[in-house]
Amino acid sequence: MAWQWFHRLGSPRWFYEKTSRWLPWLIAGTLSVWVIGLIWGLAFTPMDAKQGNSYRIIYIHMPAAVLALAGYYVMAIAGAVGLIWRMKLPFMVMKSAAPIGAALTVLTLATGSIWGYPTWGTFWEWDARNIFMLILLFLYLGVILLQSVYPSRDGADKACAVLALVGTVNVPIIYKSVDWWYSLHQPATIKFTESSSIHSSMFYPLLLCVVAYYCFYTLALILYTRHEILLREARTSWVQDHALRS
Amino acid sequence: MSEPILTLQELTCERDERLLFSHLNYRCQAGDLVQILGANGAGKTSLLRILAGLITPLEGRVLWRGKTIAHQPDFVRELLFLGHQVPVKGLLTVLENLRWLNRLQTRNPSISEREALQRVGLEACADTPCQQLSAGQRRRVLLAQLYLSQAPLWILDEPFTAIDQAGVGQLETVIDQHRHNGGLVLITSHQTLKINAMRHLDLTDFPPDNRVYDHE
Amino acid sequence: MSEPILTLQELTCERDERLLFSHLNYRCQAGDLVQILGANGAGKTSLLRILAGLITPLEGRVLWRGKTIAHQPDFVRELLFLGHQVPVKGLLTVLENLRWLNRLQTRNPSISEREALQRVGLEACADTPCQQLSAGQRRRVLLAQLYLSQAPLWILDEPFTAIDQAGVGQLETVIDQHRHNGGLVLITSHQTLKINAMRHLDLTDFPPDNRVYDHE
Amino acid sequence: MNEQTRGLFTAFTAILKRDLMLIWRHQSDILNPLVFFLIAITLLPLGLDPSPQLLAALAPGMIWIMAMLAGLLPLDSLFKSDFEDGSLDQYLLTSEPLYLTVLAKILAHWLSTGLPLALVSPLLGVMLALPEGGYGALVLTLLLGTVIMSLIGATGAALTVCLRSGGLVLSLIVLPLFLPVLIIGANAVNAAVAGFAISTHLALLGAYLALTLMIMPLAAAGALKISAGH
Amino acid sequence: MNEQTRGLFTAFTAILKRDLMLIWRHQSDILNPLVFFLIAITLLPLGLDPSPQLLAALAPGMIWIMAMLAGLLPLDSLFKSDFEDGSLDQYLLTSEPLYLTVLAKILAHWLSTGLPLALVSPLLGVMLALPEGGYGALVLTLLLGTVIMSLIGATGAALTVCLRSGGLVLSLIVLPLFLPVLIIGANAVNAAVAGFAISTHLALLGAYLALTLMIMPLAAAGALKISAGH
Amino acid sequence: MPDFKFTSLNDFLLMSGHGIYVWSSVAIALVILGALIVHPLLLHKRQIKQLKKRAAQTRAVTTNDSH
Ligand code: HEM
Ligand SMILES: Nc1ncnc2c1ncn2[C@@H]1O[C@H](COP(=O)(O)OP(=O)(O)OP(=O)(O)O)[C@@H](O)[C@H]1O
Ligand SMILES: Nc1ncnc2c1ncn2[C@@H]1O[C@H](COP(=O)(O)OP(=O)(O)OP(=O)(O)O)[C@@H](O)[C@H]1O
Ligand SMILES: [Mg+2]
Ligand SMILES: [Mg+2]
Repeated sequence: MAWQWFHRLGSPRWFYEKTSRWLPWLIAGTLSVWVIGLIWGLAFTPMDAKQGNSYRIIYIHMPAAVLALAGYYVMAIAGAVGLIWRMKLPFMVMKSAAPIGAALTVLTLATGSIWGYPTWGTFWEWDARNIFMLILLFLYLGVILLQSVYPSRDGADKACAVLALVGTVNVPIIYKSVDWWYSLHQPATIKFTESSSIHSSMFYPLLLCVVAYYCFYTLALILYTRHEILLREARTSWVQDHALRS
Repeated sequence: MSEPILTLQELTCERDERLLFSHLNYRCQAGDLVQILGANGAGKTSLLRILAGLITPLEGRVLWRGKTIAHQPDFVRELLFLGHQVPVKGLLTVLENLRWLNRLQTRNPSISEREALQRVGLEACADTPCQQLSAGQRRRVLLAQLYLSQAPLWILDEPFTAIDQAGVGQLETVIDQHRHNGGLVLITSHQTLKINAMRHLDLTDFPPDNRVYDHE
Repeated sequence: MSEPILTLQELTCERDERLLFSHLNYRCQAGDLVQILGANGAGKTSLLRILAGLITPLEGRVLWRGKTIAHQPDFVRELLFLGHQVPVKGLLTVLENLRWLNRLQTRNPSISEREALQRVGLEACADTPCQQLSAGQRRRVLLAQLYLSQAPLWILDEPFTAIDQAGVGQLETVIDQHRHNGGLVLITSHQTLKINAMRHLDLTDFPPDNRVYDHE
Repeated sequence: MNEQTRGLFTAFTAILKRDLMLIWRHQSDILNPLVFFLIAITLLPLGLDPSPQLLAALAPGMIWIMAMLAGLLPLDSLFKSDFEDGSLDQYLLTSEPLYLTVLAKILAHWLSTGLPLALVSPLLGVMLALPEGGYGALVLTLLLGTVIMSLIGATGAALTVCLRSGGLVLSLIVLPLFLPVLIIGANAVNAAVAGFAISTHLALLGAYLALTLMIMPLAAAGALKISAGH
Repeated sequence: MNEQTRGLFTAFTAILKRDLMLIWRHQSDILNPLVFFLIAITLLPLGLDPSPQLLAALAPGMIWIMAMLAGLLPLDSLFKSDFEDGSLDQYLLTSEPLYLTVLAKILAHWLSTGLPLALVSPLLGVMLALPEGGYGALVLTLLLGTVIMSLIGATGAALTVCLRSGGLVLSLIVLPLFLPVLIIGANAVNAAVAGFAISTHLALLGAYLALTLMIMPLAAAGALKISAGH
Repeated sequence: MPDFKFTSLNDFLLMSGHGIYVWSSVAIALVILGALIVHPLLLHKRQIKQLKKRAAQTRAVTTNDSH
């Protein structure tokens, strides 16, 4: 019973048709949450003592960072499921997750760098988390490239899944090692790592933003996956019917 | 009739979105010699790779002695697979290459490697590096394995490529012998073999049905 | 008899200290079809590469229209050389590969590339990358050049490798046509061609004399 | 069972022996990363300003980075030729677990690249005016680090073996995974130069080695199966 | 004569177009050195210590050295596949001078490796805290330098094409010839940072470029003829 | 209930000099996140169009066969 459900979940068609119904709600929800969280954060929270108003970038920056990190695990887990149960859909999800994660990583890097200018007086600082984000970007790029240059599609899926899994094992190690390195080399100029202790009045809008980003992520993931489904199932009857109907 | 040693059940093969053949059912007894027929691009090589377990078919399964090969780790011990390419290193001498191929399969052959080389007419250049061999000579290094393996199942993909006619004659006798010793030989070749009592498996008999395969 | 268009004079070929053949003298007229015979390792490929000017023989020379090919930069304009290997890039599509080979020779063919592909039965996969082709299909890309080139001299090294029998039949007719249009074809193949009035050049007729060649 | 194990070992040793023999045939394979290593290091003073104290400060990190880049070079060809000439199919058709086959190739690769690299590193230390204290740590950490490099690299090579030019994807895959080793190794040498104990560093490296030793050959084996799949 | 020249150009453009198309098909070829470059630079501070002033001091030399090593990577494969699949024979059998053929390949190679390298270098300058003054000089000198690299590299590649793994010999041939460029280039950037004019440096680079442009393609063509000989 | 922390809209836009950083970040976020939604939708539309075209072709072919 549960298995049957699981396998229906594994069926692209089922996914495609279900998500068609969810999409409008998801879009509406995402936008509303984000608008509220962002306006609240940008306009209705007190100014940070140390950093002035530039700290407000956190409402864009931090959730992006968190999602970029979480996205890698989404990708890896999807790949693992695909490998273990030999299902098609998870591979499509994995393929879709890669560019989204990469984009969020870039967003983190960009906003972080912008933030760095007023705070550190430089766009790039060899801070542990910056480096980690850069490495994460490389990890994503590796998957994307492998996916794109692999001669056969099935091969690409499986290879990327293996790569993502190997990467997942190493991500924490990399993070720890970079952190450790930073603790040895921490320049006196930066002290923002302490800002993890966030004033509660900043906390709720930040929380809202994180939620909004999660919705964004799901939305983008679904949209990319739907496209992938249409690509791969093009020969199937239901896709052709769907194309004609729409 | 005797019990089949190799059975192909409902095999369907797809290469990059294109079906090559569908519902391929076939059964071979020990002592059979099967030539696989088909035009260029028909899917002969693909089929042989499926039979060797190197590719998993889109559908169907391959049974060896009644069990799916995927679940038999020891199936490979009974298999000799010679493909299109020649797994021979140009920098190693002929003898070294042959010895290596032999070791890899952990065989304990009845005759020595040198003897096998002599059978394929390479005794003269046993110690010359393979990059200095002609096309046919390189191929002969590979074919020397036919004299060394005790595997009952031989899968040969166009073994006669670049081999001169004398050589082809020799090979045909070896293959015939093996099959008379109760072996099973699956072979592709665009030349007509001069061996009697061959069976033929024509891929055009199993045209792709364009049914849609979405696994649900 | 008419004046020879290609003349081999006293050719002697050596590969790594070993003589393959000596004092090879031979003359071909326009309209000849010469099959070069010899066992594996006899030196057929080496001879063809000498004739194409890719290798310089140990001794002797090759005359094209009475002049040594070494001194004729334009000799290559009259030559179509198809070797063992298939100079086809796996990442480019069939059409792109053929078009490139064609441009390289700066030909202005009578028929379009697509037409040539259709002749060799590749029209279906004109736009598939070559790495997804089967052995025979890859080779066919190369052979499509036969329909495009106006070069009088064709040098073909085992062109039938991996080609199915229908394909071989086609090729034989093309070759025959070319030769009737006054072309000259030199070919090696281990299969016996079904073309009448062929000439044969057997390398065993020119055994290596073991005279010592020290060029002083 | 006993027959089984014999089988394992013959194939394992067969591959190991052949690879070493191949490498031995053109030593260039061994020398290649070495020479790259040497050249890169010798170029440093030319590109930068060669004040000894600066060089000494840079030495550990530089040697480690260059060693890493040098180790990257030969990876691309680790499985390439086997894939192109069909040897890979033969590996898959041996009765032994692919894990062992891969391990044999990795071992051969390390013996021919990592080991020499670690052994010549002191020489480069001298060229870069590395203080006395550092040499032992340099060699030790490089010995461990290069093994890890070979293990991780094998996975990358297996994943990219069927790409016409997988060099990029390879480096992109391998380098991030190798980062921890670089950091620990370079810091170990610096610590040793400063006169501290490096037992923790070595312990960390050892732990990472154990982890990769478990995961990587499996991943590589899986990747090879996938590559042979078409 | 006119017909002749047409012939020349069709073949030249044919090769150029195909190579660019090939490269485009797997952009990995373009990105390969780029990513190597990027990652190598990223690793630097992790091996050394990341204090901006130190990095700033190292930046010019480091970027140049890494650019050079990155340029070295794709060289090995410049003629390799053409040699293995017999395209090389076809080059030799075209009616046009091999000089042009080689030039076409070199041009394609530079467009796909050197140019992007030079273009991203400012980004790395930022990461290594290169002072404002240096950027213009960095890009300019790298643009010239990478062309020279491609020219020299092509000769090396042609000489080593028939070696199973010519990477070693290649780097041995290429690097010494390329050394002057490295030194001039790095010094130019340093000079620019210090606020001096770099016209002399550029003049020197230009002269060296002219020289290599005359010699190298000829040498490469000769080498290719030899390689095809067996 | 949190209240508006800026004296005026202008003040809000300037953010005491840090506006440029904050708003550029917001802009980048809008661009990237927007792209993540729009891009797949465009791909999706194109794919549908292609499928339609292919279906039309196949139908044409089959009708020809039937004649
Ligand atoms: C390229 C530059 C940057 C990158 C890649 C980056 C990366 C990250 C990452 C990965 C996180 C999530 C950490 C976590 O959730 O534990 C984060 C959070 C954060 N970042 Fe950045 N960051 C950058 C620049 C900055 C700058 C310049 C500042 C401010 C001076 C900053 C302040 C913060 C804060 C306050 C958080 C959230 C609080 C926390 O989780 O610690 N970041 N950043
Ligand atoms: N690259 C090479 N270097 C050295 N010797 C070679 C080389 N290629 C071939 N030889 C030697 O030259 C001899 C002839 O080779 P060649 O390829 O001409 O033979 P062939 O007649 O074409 O044989 P086949 O029918 O197998 O193609 C062989 O015995 C081989 O040992
Ligand atoms: N690696 C691959 N990836 C994708 N498609 C492939 C691949 N190899 C072959 N194909 C496709 O599969 C089909 C069958 O290939 P296969 O090699 O099995 O044919 P074949 O019968 O062996 O032909 P030949 O007689 O030329 O060897 C071909 O049409 C080809 O397009
Ligand atoms: Mg085949
Ligand atoms: Mg030959």
